[in-house]
Amino acid sequence: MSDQAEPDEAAQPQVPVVEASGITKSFGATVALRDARISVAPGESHALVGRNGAGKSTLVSLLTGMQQPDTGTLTFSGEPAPAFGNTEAWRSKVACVYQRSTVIAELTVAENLFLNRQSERSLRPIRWKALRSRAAALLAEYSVDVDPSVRIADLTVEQRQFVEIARALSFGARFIILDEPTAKLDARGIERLFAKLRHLQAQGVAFLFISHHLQEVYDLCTRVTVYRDARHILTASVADLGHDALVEAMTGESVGGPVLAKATSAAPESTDVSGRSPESVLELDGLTLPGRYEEVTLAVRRGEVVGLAGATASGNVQVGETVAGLHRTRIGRLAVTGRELRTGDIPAALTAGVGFVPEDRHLQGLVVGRSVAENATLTVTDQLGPYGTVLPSRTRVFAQRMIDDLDIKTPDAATPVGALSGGNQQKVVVARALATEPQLLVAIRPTNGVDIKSKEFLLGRFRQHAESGRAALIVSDELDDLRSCDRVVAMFHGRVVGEFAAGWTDEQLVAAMEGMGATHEDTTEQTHETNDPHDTYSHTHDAKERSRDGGHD
Amino acid sequence: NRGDSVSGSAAAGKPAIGIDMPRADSDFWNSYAQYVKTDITADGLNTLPVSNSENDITKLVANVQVFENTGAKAVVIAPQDTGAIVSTLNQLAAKNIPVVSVDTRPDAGKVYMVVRADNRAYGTKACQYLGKALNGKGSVAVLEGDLTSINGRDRSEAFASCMQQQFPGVTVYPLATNWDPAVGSSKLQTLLAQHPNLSGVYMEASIYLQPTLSLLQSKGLLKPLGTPGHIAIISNDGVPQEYDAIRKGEIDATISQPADLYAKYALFYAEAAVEGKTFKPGPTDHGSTIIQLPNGLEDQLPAPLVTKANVDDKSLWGNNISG
Amino acid sequence: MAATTDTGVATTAPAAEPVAPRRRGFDLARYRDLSLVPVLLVLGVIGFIASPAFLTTANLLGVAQQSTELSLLVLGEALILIVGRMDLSLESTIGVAPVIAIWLVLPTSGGRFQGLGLLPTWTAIPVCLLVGALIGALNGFLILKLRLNGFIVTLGGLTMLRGLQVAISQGQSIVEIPNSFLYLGETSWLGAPAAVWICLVLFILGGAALAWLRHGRALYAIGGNAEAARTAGIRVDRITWVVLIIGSVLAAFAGILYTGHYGSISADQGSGWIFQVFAATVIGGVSLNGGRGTIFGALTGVLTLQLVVNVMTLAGVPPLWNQFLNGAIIIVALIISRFASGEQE
Amino acid sequence: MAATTDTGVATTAPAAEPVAPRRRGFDLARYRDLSLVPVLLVLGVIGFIASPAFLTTANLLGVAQQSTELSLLVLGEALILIVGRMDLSLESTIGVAPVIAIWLVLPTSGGRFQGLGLLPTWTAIPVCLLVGALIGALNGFLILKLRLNGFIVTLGGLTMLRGLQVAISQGQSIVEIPNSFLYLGETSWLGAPAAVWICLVLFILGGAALAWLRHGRALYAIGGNAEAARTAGIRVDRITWVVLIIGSVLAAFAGILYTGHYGSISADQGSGWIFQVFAATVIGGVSLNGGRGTIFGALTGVLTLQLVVNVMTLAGVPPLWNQFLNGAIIIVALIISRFASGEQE
Ligand SMILES: Nc1ncnc2c1ncn2[C@@H]1O[C@H](COP(=O)(O)OP(=O)(O)OP(=O)(O)O)[C@@H](O)[C@H]1O
Ligand SMILES: Nc1ncnc2c1ncn2[C@@H]1O[C@H](COP(=O)(O)OP(=O)(O)OP(=O)(O)O)[C@@H](O)[C@H]1O
Ligand SMILES: [Mg+2]
Ligand SMILES: [Mg+2]
Repeated sequence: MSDQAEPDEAAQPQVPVVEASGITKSFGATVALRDARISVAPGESHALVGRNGAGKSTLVSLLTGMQQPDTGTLTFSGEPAPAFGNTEAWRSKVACVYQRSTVIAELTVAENLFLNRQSERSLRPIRWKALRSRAAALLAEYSVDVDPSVRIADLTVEQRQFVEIARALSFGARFIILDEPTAKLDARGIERLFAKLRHLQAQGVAFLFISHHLQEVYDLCTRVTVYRDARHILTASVADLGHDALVEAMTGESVGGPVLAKATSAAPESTDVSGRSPESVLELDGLTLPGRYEEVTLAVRRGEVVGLAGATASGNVQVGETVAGLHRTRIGRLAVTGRELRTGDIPAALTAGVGFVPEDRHLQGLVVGRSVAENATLTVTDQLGPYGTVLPSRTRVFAQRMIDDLDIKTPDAATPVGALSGGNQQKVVVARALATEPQLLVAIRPTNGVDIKSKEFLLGRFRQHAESGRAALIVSDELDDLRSCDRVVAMFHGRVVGEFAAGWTDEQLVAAMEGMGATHEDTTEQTHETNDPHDTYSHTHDAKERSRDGGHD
Repeated sequence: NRGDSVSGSAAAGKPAIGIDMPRADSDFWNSYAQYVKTDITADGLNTLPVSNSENDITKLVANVQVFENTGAKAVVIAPQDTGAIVSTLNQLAAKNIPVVSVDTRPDAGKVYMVVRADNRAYGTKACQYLGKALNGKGSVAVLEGDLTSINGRDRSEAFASCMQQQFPGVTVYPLATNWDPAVGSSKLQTLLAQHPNLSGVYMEASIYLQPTLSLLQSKGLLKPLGTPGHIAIISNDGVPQEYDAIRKGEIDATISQPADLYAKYALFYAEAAVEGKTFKPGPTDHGSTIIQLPNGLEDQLPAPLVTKANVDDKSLWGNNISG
Repeated sequence: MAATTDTGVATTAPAAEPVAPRRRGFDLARYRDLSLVPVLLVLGVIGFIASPAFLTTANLLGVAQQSTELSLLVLGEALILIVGRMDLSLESTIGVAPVIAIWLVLPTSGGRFQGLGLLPTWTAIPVCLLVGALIGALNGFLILKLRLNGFIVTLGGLTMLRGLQVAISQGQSIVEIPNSFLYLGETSWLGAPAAVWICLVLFILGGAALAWLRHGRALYAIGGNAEAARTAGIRVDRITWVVLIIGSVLAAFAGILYTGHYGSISADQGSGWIFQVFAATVIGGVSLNGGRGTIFGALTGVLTLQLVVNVMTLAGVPPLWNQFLNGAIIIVALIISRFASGEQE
Repeated sequence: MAATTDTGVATTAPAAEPVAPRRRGFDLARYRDLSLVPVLLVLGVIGFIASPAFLTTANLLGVAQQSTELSLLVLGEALILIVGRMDLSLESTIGVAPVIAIWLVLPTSGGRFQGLGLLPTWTAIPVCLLVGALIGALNGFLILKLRLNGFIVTLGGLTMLRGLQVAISQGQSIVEIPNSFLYLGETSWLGAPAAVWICLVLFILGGAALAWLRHGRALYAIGGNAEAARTAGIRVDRITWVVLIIGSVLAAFAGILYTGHYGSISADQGSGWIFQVFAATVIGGVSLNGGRGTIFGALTGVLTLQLVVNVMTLAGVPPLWNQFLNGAIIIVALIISRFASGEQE
């Protein structure tokens, strides 16, 4: 990618592929964009960053013709934008991977890939066989191994995301928008995506790339635009803008010291790796959920934040969910604060002192139509009044306490939770989990889609929870999340493959998560750069790239 | 294999008759069904299994088609939709299967015999009774049936035109109810709030009886016949409950729609048709008149007005029904 | 339905700015339950113009009494809709539950309708409610355990139960009604029919439970997002099942009031009511998708429908135009309430 | 409605392992449309045992012809459900569209029913279809532009249109039917009624459009996820509107066939059919939530319902138990098809 032409100076007279200026967009009383602008030159990889709710996705919906700006002008390669509603014309100007899933679960992979262009003309019958083979060819470019005739509903989240990506990139557009495309991918997936993007870059395709992982911005993009509070803050060359300066532009506060909380290496008893003291808040002994994970043995002690690392399909998420009561296991033992816990019974887990932050807040976490107060107190309705009543006054007070405690930005406790920004919605889910003052907090990918500041805050909050004499289990594949843990247990293909005390290096952990750690596990993956699986140097190199924005400091 | 059942082996040799019930959820039609059942046994008729078209003309047509295909030599139906049966009648005529139509007169299409009482006569009789009882003054509510039902419409129209011509001093308040007693009761209640001195009610079917009595009772308006403030009520159908009410003086009269005769003569004409008998217009041996229709004959059975005077008459079907 | 975009202004905009306007939008939403109130006022004015009898106690109490049976069905359906389900069979339960109860308690001879005489007469009301509970439990089993589609199961149930009623009652209306039924249907307390008081109490209880009881609030969570409710430790299936049972018990109780009120049970009692029930519930602001609406809103829906009939009768609308106007008014009411609340659906 | 356990499985299962079992599940799902076929077979066997008349051409053709009108409504409703909407007013459109057409073309004097004589008689069929289109367009306007709740709008529409029909026809049946209607309802082509052929062709066209045309596939996309369909460049509102119009036109056409078939229009033509329509569509595998189901499945639903009536008549079910059995069979069919397809809903 280094040999790619720098469009900046040389292409001064070039017309930008997209130019928007003076864009204002409000939803009712909420102003999502205020006099914002952006300009992307041909062949340029342009990053757009900002905190949750800064207006990035709104800009995307305006640039792709899904919504109409209130004011402002929009041109594509110097021509005015197509009429609103003429979606096909928009499709020819710009392709997009939206932040929200836009595949249709009941339709097959092949059909999703070629939705609305299954046949050349609308009255020509679709040739399904040809369509399937075209789909197979397209997927092969991303080394996604799925049968094109399978329904999307049967795919994993990551496979779905690749279908979305493949679809957007297959339009042959000269300008492509990617709104947080990496949020649902694991390290290897990101690598494959980036390889593909670089390939397209080399062919002169322009990108608008949105991510909360700043390292990705540094890896992929040449220019960056920062939005804050619905406004355009700056546009600069990535090379000229250091990490701290970038974060400062995003947050409006100056940055001092490391951005993310790290485990203090002096964490209490954290070196006593083997001991299973009576102080164990959680004990798993040979727990097995057939087909998902096997013989998982693990202990979390009081005062500890333990990470459970693992890539997609490693089973780490299922282990977390089992502790929270979502799955029933028949083999092995699960005990919380020394008492055995019946699996597959969420209320029992709750009573035993497990708090739970589920993986997908939209699906499992929030009742979107209800208020912040109601959502935040959903787990503690038994504490809000006598005789099974829920007193509105107590609910309000309780919710206000959670709002203050977690610094949730909301007009008031009675606001519907759907009206909050992504980061704040996530905080509400965390509030719901912490409301019971659980002995053990199980948080699955708790910082998914959350901006850098909120991430820092949430991780800090988990540590605080542990330090108040309880414990937390963080199930994640993000190094940032794991770095804040006292101890990290790594899983691969359903088994525990290693345990790392604080002070591990990214390379070690990533290797373990990929099944190349200290343990045997024969990994048959095809990494292009890695010819020799024992070449530690190239591993380290990969891991650096994979480790997201935390790897730079 | 059971194509034909109801009757015993004695009937096995006779040609089969197909019978369809228009519905199973009304008092009148259930009495009819019972009479049909007992008459079949009594007369030793051979019938196909009795079907039920649940007040749906398309089901009726489907059932008749089954009769056709299972070898019916005559068909007895009670089409509540007199238009939509026409094409079926034509089809049956083409196959020389005679049809007896009970209760309604098909708009067109050949019928062997229509067995019914004249529904316009019900309305007129009710009007004349009420007009006299009220001395040609006052106001009456009509709990109308469904506007889409021919019988209901006949009753309403005859009642209204009779009042207009013979008793212009009586104000008529028509209340559409879709044959729903709850709707009837609620509209009557509203009307009573508006016109507390309502002097008469004509109920086009017996289904309104209990709801109306309950309503008047709760309003303190249920005064026995002959006491001041009595609201003159005339009902329609002639089910036993109405006779009880007449005896108690709660209502004045009812019109006996002869379920027993409907059943008896439906089967009688069906059998006659199978045997190839023919009839002519004119008076019959059972106190009725056969009239000529464009598309067949109609035996107009008597529908007597029942008042306190003749309520205990043993020949009224409502006095003979089980229980 | 959510857009591809996000609500971050709240996160980062200066706190003071968005709060004031948003409160307005939110307040409107909070009073969505009241969106039929303007419609009711309009109807009141029309009624007043149409006839001086409209504003009399007798007329208004009459409307209230006529609303009782429907309103109980609406109460049950509203609860079921809020928890995210549907029950069409309520319209048959209102008829079949009393018929079964009466069949079990009536003596084997004597009356025109012969019962089984299995139970003493005083048990009529408890047995009727029990039958309702059984129907609800059966629906719950088919929907929650066999995971059949609720709409179609209860549609089948509607037909089947109505057929059962026809079969048991032999299609006749039953006039031998136990005194306990008649008492509830006919007595007045403090100048108003007992049934009106009972309904009022049940609505208040229902409304209070939804507003202030833990398990009541759970209905909204389940209807809003059953999966999220489950991960929050709410026993989703159990509560849904209980709500289905409560709905059927309320329908059975409506059947008791109906039977007492009209002094008889006809074989098609309640037939066709389910449309009215849905119309009332949905124009009253309860969402068909679950998780939204209130008992009070549903009550305004019932009153709207009943007032329409009342006003049309008072105004002497010709019978031929009755039904047309009825439908037209439902649509107009929907439009008014849509614009009054400023929200969709 | 997926349980949490399932979600997890799909998200994270090792790629290689689940492929085999998953493929099986998928194949079953592909044949979900066929899930009523066992039910039809069972009914066939029962019919055969019940009466030798069952398997005669006359009987089976009779069933086919009786299915035509309902099947057209089902075709329309299936399309509307697949695109994620609902239309209850179809049951009134089947009556009101022909009535309006006949009213416009019949002379002002002569027959029992007086029309306006505004248009020549040959326009009856096109006018009828046009009325259907207008009704669909109006529904579309209220649902898509005013964003009113579709269920309740079309419920209001159902009442209003039925009322309109009663008002126009004065509640009477109309027997003065244009010959074009009669022709379609009565002719036979190649030994089978014309209506059967026409329906067959329409079903094949509909099925083919849904299977092989881009715009047909768009229905599934919209019903599955309207927002996602929009991002793929599908004109969601326009297509939905067109589908609503097509549904109403099909209902109007069903009205033509009905009128021709039965030789008259009664004021309650089609009354109560919407339950049947939903029952047939949903047991035929079309999802009420949109995006799932096929035309062929819907057709098996219609045939199931009609065969049930046919077999019950042939078997001589006592009239009093008719309705009960009808409902019970719907539920049993649902259970059989649920377990035959191995899927929920
Ligand atoms: N009707 C609406 N009213 C108010 N806010 C809305 C509405 N629709 C969408 N939003 C906002 O848009 C966002 C929808 O977003 P989305 O799920 O993309 O955000 P997110 O929470 O960041 O998602 P992700 O978890 O995928 O990152 C919500 O956060 C919400 O604030
Ligand atoms: N459909 C909508 N209705 C109301 N408000 C909306 C809607 N969509 C977005 N918003 C508002 O617009 C603001 C900007 O949201 P946007 O989704 O653009 O943020 P974002 O920068 O993409 O955030 P994130 O990083 O969480 O994805 C949010 O405050 C949200 O409240
Ligand atoms: Mg966004
Ligand atoms: Mg986000």
